[in-house]
Amino acid sequence: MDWNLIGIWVAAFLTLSIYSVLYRDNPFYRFAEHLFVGVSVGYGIVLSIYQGLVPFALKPLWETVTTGAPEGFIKLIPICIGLLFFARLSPRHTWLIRYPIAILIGFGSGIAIPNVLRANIFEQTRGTIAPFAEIAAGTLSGWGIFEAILMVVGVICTLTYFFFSVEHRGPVKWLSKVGIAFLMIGFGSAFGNTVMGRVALLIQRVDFLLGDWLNIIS
Amino acid sequence: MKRQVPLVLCFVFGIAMIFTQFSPHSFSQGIYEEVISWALIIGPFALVLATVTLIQTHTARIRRRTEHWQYSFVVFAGLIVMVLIGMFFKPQNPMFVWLYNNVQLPMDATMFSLLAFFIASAAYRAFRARTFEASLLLITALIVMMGNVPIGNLLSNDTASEARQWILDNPNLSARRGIILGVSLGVISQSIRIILGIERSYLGGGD
Amino acid sequence: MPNIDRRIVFILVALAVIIPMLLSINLPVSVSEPTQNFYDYVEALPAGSTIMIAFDYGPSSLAELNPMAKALLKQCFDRDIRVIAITLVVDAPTLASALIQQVAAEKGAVDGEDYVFLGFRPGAVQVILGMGTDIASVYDTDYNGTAISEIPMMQNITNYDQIDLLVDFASSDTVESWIIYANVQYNQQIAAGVTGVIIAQMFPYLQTGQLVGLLSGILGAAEYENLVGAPAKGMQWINVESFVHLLIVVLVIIGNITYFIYRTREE
Amino acid sequence: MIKTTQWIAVCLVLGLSVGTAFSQGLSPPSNVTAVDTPNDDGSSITITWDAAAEESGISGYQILRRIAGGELEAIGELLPAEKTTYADSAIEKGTTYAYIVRAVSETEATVDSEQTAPVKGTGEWFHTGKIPLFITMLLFSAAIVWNIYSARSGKELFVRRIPGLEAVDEAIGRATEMGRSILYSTGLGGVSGVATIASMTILGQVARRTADYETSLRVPCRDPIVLNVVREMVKTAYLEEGRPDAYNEDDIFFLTESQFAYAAGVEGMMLREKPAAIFLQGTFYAESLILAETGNSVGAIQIAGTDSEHQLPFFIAACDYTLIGEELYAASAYLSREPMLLGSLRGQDWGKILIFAAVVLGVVLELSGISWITTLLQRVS
Repeated sequence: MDWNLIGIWVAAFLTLSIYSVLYRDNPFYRFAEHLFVGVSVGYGIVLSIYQGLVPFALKPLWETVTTGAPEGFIKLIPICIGLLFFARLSPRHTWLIRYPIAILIGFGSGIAIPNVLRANIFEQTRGTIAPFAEIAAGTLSGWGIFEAILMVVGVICTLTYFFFSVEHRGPVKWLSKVGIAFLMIGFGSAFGNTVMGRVALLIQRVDFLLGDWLNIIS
Repeated sequence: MKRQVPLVLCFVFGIAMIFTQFSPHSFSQGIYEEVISWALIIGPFALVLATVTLIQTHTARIRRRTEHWQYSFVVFAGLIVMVLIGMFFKPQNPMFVWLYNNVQLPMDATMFSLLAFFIASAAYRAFRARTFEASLLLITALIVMMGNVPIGNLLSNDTASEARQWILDNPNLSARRGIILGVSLGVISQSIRIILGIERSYLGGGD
Repeated sequence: MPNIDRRIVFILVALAVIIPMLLSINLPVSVSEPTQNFYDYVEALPAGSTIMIAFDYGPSSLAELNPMAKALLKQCFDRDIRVIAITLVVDAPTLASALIQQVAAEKGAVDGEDYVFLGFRPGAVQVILGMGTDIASVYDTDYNGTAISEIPMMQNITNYDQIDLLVDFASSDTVESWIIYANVQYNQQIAAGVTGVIIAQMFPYLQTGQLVGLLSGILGAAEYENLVGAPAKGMQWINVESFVHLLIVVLVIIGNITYFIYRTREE
Repeated sequence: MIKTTQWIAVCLVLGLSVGTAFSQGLSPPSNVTAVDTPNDDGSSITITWDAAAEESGISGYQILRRIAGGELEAIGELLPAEKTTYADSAIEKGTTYAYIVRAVSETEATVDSEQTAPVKGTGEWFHTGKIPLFITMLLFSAAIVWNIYSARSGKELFVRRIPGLEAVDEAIGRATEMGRSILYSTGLGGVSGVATIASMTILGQVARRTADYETSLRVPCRDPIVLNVVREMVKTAYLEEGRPDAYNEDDIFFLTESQFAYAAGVEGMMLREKPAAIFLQGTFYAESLILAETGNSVGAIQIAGTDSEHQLPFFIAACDYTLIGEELYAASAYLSREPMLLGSLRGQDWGKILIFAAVVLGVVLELSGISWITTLLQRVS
């Protein structure tokens, strides 16, 4: 049996089942949709066990048990805390999952504060000012100067739009109006690029159907 | 035990991570490495548990016979087959790979390509230049779309791709930067509230 | 206002894809600056350098990211740049592993010497940070289970200090995580290839140098194939893409014209 | 044994090279200092020396070090002539080292500098390069906490007008006039999502109005837990308005978990019931487009709001009003008057003022050639 060929036919059938929803909701689509959920979750479980639990928890556990190395026992603490996630399965002990969640959230928040501050606030503020050093040094042309000013105006106005403690009246109103214009251009760019992305997905599927399945194109 | 200990844990781990970011001493860096290894170990358990929720939902659907409940069996069939093959033969097994390549992959790839159709129909029926803002958005979108493809450049003598690049590099950049700054302030403020125990929603309901 | 059945629009879209694909049209593709910078950065690396590639996307984005990943791998193997591949996304390993093997077979690259695929580890941020101190603390083995200490090309590599460029092929916010944690914390140089949805939000990071280059969706793939001199699916698809974009632009314009006509008539 | 041979070899080379160096007039590196590298974990020592004059004949430098009372050993490779600093990171913590910088000429002649004072590598507890970061973090934290506490102590915190919210009354009024229903979707998010919580707060407000006007309010849910919370909230709203009789539990119902099926379900409702007003508030993914398009085609007033950045463009293009990202949070803070939300909102605004100030000041200073703001913001590792 040529498993490759069977695979292509299965894939083509499932692809067309999903496209059938464009005509209207129907059993083929619902079958494919549910099969997809099941299969992808199953894949996720297998991978998170083999590439997550095994190397991070089971292997160190096994090594600790077999070798009895004292430093291995320290690893047992996080493993036990991780196991508390399964308290979810017993309604009376559900609250125990707060322990591992609290640790992960505390870790995530703590590491985020200084790094987000540096990467997204310090660096982005610096990037906004930086072109003016070039202006002062005289290395930026007329058009470049315009773009540098445009950037500062854009950043300040956009931030003003998201400023909630002051009524948008007078000059603030105008700043926020300019801000919304910048925002719309930003969203418009995202819109155009998103269209490109979604269409590419469709092209790939058609390429599969016409090429791999029907062999009409090379 | 139920609320105080998690709050303390969250505070301790949060402050420890902040401390290690400012202290290069080998003692602090030792803590840093240890906490990361803890987080690495605890993380995967959450991932495995997330699937339990899905199983519960679908068993509930079958039990309550909600509309289209029969399809929940399809979910279970797919899940069980993948898990059995994967667990017994490891993810590198050809049969597991075959299922991924010919069942999961085509459906996942197809699902979002549906949006190409919906975008086209919304383009005709819904995307209206009803206000100044919406007009600006649509005009930008049209320029970027034409700048993204070779035919746009052919028709406009490369103006489209130059305009696209300028828009992305300038007004788009400012707007995005404004958003990044705003959102980051939000993220930091939320992190501060979490560490200090002001924000407790992650504990969920109950006592 | 005339409300046509949207299934008519659906058929138009299908035709706009199928017909150009059958005709296989070839229009020239120019190269944008972020793509050029990406290419130049890789070209400037001496032979024997190491690039880490994060395949942070699942099957739903393979159409946009596989072509550019292939083009980059070709360039690396041609130039004797070693590749360490990983993924932070759970549904990616099978896909990434197949892609690397395919290009490696084509270029005669050897597993363990020219490239290594380490697979998936859960916990994005932890994984990024963990590799900063020691890659082996996160990946004790590669995807096939070979111990890291027994892989020839990993002998002199402990952490980001020995990695000359990190490339993130991403369909979600992983690029931001790489920037926030690997770039800021460990000074790792980063370049990205992303799906259409997130292209626009990458630009502030390009200007500050937090990203050294950017490949934008299928267009970026076509441009890169062009630069590497290996035209493939990216070039082919961006041409088909042309006609669908044209159709959508026309639909928006017609839709708005009829809307304005009806609105003025109502008034 | 090997050590001794090495020692002899070094001595020999040293002796010979000193001789040749003098004959060529190679001058030794001057001002050589060795200090503990600042802001590290104590694993390195930094050696610096003055750059040699041009045409000094120096082609490179070799660093040598000596453990107190021990032998001289060469460290690292030959450094290029333009280098004036070297970080020795191959040291034992707590051990004292002294260094010599040896200048090497093209003809391999060498001359040694004087030996530096002995130093030890020590780890620092605080990274001085991160002081600006640390201060900013403290200031911002203080701003957040201060504002939350002043909101809690009952101080009125102002929130600006939000255009999308003002349209709520108009939309409900229109639905009442036309005798049609209102459709409210809380999106696909779970009950703990910030956007979903904000959406439910706004829904509570909408429910008060519909209770007054006796307009039917239909809420299809995707998450069973969200369903329960929403029912509770709407019921309370009707009670507080004194209209418990008008509350119909069946109007708030569970549709389906699956993404596109949910979209199809809501779409079907729109086409059958032709609601006069549609609210799409919360977390949305790719289905946003389908919902907004259909709502638009049935002629409803649509008010959208989401923090899902990727869906915003489609909402803006297809809906009448859209709450953009933070505006959604602000709207919920405004309606709920929850001190934590109001205080954070105000604190974040203070953060924005700080950014404004930094940008404006930075631009002015840069233009006058002073770059200390950019230096403060510079990345340190």
